[in-house]
Amino acid sequence: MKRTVPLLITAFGGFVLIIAYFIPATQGWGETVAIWFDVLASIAFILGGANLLKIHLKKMSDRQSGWGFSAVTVSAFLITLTVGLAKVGVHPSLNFPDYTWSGSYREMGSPFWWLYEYAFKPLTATMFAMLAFYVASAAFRAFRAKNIEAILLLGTAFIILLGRTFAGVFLTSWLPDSLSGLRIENLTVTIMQVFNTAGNRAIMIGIALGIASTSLKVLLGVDRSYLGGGED
Amino acid sequence: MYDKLKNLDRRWIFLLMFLSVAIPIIIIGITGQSFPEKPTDLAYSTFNAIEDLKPGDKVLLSFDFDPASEGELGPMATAFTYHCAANELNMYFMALWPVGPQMIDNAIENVIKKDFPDLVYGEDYVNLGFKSGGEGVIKVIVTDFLELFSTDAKGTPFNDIPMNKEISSVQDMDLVINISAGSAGTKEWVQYAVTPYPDEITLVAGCTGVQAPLLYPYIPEQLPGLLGAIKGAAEYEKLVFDKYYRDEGKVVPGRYQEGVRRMGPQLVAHLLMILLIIAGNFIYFVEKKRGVQ
Amino acid sequence: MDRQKLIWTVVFAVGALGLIINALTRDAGSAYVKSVDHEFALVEKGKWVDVESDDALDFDLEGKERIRWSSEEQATYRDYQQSKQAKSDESKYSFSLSMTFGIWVAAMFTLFIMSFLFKDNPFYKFAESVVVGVSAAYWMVVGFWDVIIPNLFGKLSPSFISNWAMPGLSGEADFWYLVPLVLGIMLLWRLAPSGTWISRWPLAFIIGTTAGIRLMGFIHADFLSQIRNSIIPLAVFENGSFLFWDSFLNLVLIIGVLTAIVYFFFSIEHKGVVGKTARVGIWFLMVTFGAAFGYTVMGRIALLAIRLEFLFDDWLWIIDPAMNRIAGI
Amino acid sequence: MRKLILITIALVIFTLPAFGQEEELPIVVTASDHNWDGGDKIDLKWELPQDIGENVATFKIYRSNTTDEINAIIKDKKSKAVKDAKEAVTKRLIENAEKEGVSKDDKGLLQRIRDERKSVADNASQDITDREGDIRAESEFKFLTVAGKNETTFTVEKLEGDIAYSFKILALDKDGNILLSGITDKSISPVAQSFDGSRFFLGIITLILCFSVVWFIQMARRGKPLKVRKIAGLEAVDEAVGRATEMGRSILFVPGIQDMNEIQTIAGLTVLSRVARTAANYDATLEVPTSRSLVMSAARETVQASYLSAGRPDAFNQDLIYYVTDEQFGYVAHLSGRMVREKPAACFYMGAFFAESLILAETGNSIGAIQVAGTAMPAQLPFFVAACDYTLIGEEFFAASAYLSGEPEQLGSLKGQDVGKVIVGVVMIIGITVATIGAITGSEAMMNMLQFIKSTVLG
Repeated sequence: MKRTVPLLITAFGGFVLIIAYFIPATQGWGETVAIWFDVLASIAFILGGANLLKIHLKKMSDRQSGWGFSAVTVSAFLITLTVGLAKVGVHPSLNFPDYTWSGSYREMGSPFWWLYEYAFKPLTATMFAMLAFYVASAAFRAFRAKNIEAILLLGTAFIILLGRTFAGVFLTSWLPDSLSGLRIENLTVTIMQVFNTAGNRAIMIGIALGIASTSLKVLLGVDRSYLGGGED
Repeated sequence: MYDKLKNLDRRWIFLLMFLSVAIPIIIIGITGQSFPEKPTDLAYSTFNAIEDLKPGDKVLLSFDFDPASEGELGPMATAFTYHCAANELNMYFMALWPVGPQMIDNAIENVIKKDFPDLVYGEDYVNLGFKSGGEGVIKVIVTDFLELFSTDAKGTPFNDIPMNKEISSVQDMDLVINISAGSAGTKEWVQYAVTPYPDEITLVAGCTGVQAPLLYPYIPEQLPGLLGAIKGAAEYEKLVFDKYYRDEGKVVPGRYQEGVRRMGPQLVAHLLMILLIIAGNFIYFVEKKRGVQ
Repeated sequence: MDRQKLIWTVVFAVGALGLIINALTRDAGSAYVKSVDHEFALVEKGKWVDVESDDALDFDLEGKERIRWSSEEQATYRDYQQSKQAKSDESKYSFSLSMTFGIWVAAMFTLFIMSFLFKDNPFYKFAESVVVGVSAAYWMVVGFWDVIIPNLFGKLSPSFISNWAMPGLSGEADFWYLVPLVLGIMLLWRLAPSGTWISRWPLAFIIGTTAGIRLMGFIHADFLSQIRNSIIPLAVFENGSFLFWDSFLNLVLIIGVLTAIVYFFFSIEHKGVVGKTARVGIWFLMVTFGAAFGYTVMGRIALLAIRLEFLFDDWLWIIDPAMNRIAGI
Repeated sequence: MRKLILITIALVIFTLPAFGQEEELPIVVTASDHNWDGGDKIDLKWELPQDIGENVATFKIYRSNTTDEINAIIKDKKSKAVKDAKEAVTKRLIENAEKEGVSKDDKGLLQRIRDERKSVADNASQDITDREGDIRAESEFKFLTVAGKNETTFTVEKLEGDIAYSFKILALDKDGNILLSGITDKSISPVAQSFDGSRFFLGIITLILCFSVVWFIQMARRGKPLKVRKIAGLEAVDEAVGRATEMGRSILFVPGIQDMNEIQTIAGLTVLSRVARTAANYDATLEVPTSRSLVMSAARETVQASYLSAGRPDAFNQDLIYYVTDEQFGYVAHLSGRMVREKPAACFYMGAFFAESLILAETGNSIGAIQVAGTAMPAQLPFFVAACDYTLIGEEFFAASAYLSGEPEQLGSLKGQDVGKVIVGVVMIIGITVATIGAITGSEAMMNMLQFIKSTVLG
């Protein structure tokens, strides 16, 4: 019951979809299931949210170090959730003025929009922008010309970095048209279209095979680690 | 020198990076001057893909990105929208990312409302809004829009929109333009729209620097045109706004120069990166030498 | 109070002072809005028309029930100034406290996150707590309004949903969507005191279907199409003449793909011929990685650029590339 | 003189068909269902009476509109007519009012506008209703496309299964005059087949791949030793866990930021099960923050199972496997903060990663943790390669789960993958040879063969 049934469900669901892929009438099933997945994922939010609250409320009640920050998290969470679900400050859609709930929860000027625009957006975007700094320190620390492999990686990075700016164009613009292939901007394109394409194709083919066999292992029940313990 | 570098606190590197981006921004921002651009072939093929369309042709613009990558993709979105509007194409906007609709609204606000005020919503352009499901959405709409897009972003039933009468699926589009920051994005469009319908669907795309290398394998068969990162944006901006402004002796408004402008900090920062790599290797080789002795 | 603390306090104090002066003297960081009025009249049962619209002319609006509200649109400082000079007594443009506050909050959060580069500190911890709370809730709200409502309840009972949330919605009830509903309930059974193992069933369903979809999807889209794209002639001709360079590039491409695939071979140890081939394969992979690195760097720097532009443009008003404040094109 | 007569006669004979009645020499149009499709295509074939085939320039192909389509057309015409009429009258009245200096809000004016709009609207719609018959007649067929003079077949696509269609073909000369026309004698609706023929070869290839994987797994089960090469970085997994235990610090496992509908996440969980088992044996603390609720659930199952199999179910604490937020950078903000504070001794990044890869790797590096990464996201590989101690590249990452499971049968799947690579090599080499020979000799046969390989076999 606890392990056998799930294994059967897995195998059945998977193989049905594989066969469906070849039958014109059922080729749409994959999409339907994809939509179902989104529904499930959205329902699962309840699990995640409950867990989030549980952890932080626990911290607060135990007065663990930094419980104040847990309080911040919890209040931010609850406020956003409330204004979003209740569509606070949202006007009806212009096509249905008499339907109070018909407006978009993202409507400009609503509290939810405000939280998105002035908290969510700057925070995530800045976190993303931090990469510029980490890229720099990584370049300084990790890109050492230890062997041919490393040198190739470095060299390519060099050419791309140059070729994707005005500097590269400037540096090699003196080359005669007969050698225009060596102009850095053209070199960049060649690298991207030949070497990079070759490498990526191999990686993609490999990944496709890896995914295929991993999927198969899952379907055949060879790999069942995700199913958890408990007697069969 | 060596010891200084060796025990260099990485915060100094952070500071350098900060300055090499901040200073150019301020200088360019105040003077309005930036470096020239020289478009590459890919930028040209993207540009031509739109140039070759006739007025009234149908273009699907899928804005699959969010504010996190607006820095790179915002300029492309603006330039694409301007180019389509200037060529009198019918624009169908949609998004596979939840915040995509806001990106669409920005494009409509900054380009259509400002420079093409006579375009009519629902007749010249429509915002179909966001649908969740990523690649699943693509798979469905390549054969049928209505199945998922029962209404547009404003909640108007799909078929009540005049320009929607001419389309039933993505295959009816004369061109698909995708601006993507990841998954679901250009890769998915290639996999699930272009691969199954190579003759019906033509796709050009603008993508973040991270994605660009992954997309080159699809060029040119499945992906005739691709704008990579801010550089791609700058090149495309140059092509588009040279045609509609400089060639007519007009000055290009600042809001259409974002890409070109951001190439300034790019240049300085790239040079810094190269210096850092060199410095790093300087340490490495000194170490090796001392190791030998 | 040790020296370090003192220095920091001074730095912060000076900074804050500067900001305040900048804000007071130049309105820096202030935001403005344009108010837009909407008015609808109930002309016949269940039919509301926008009083400004053409359709409204079909009806006598006298004493009809009305719905009114006014929403806000973002406006620039320039619009605001111009309308002020125009001296129009009921100007639609006005100063927005909430958005001004918002800009300052956003700027602060930006700085808080960046402060982490110096070292972990309470400001960062605060920003971190906020972003976790807000974003978790944000995605839940998105999931509710964009997935649960239209794709679950909207399918199970369109009439119910179209009665309040999505008036535009139409169509027949699709009871296949009971499947995700039931699976969802099983999933939530985890929260129940006993029988939590039932929640493995939906997981099994998800994993199984995923495996099925990906298996076909990747073999079809990636595996086959990548082979197809790699089938290219090693001798390229253009209207009769042999193109050496293109042919050569094609050759390199093919060699790259094949050798790199050899690198991924698991059956054979990387020794002898195989080892050498695999080595060439790795070289191609390394070039690929180098390219990926170069491109990624570009993107990251652009991201930093736009954050700084936000600080300098929207908040401090040092630069104004989009001409939002000074009159211009 | 005789010449002249001859010429005149010739001219007359040649130009006759142009004036001839369409009915006289109709085109024979036959429609048949398109094979191996999903029931949305129909094949058309048509023949001309030989004698006048010469001056046909193009064919126009039409399909019958369904009743709904016709009704829709009429509805559109109606609404458009009404709209235009109303707009026209409103414009006129307003302009007059302006001339006479009457205000726009004048009751009388509004009243008049209302009445006139109503009457013109009624007239307009009535007019359409009267002409409905003609409209139906003229919109009986829908133009599909134009075919060249030499073509005699066309496949109509995007048709609906339950509707009976009939098709019309017009033959036009270069000036666009209709020479001939023909309509299918009986209407037909497309039929869905039980197998998608276009995916025949895909099926074959899939079968070969799956079969080879299964076969090698069976071999392994029968205890036949399978030789597979070592992958650097796998030993590192145990080593890292061990070190964490010595230092008495925790282990951080990040299963990527994608949900359970991503194979990489599943592969990541497989690695997690091994890490968890080792951790359980060493009695080290294992922390798994996730960015998706479903992944949290699955990860808990996985880790619990490992602790069970390690014989220490009591040591399993499910609160160490927790959900943070779905937002990529919210998740990263939390992780990097946590890393700096908790200073885990070992960090595993196994799953689908995007931009966050470098933030994690660099932060992990700054706190001096052993880092092992595995992902199939090519864009992130360089950063993991650069900043982590060991990285499982693409396919290696999927292979890792097989290696780490320690079950020989799982290694069989790797052999199966290799068969796949052999297929790639063979197909590519054949294809390239064909393409090259074709390019050099320019032989028709080779080109067709290439076409077959590219669009049919690999289509």
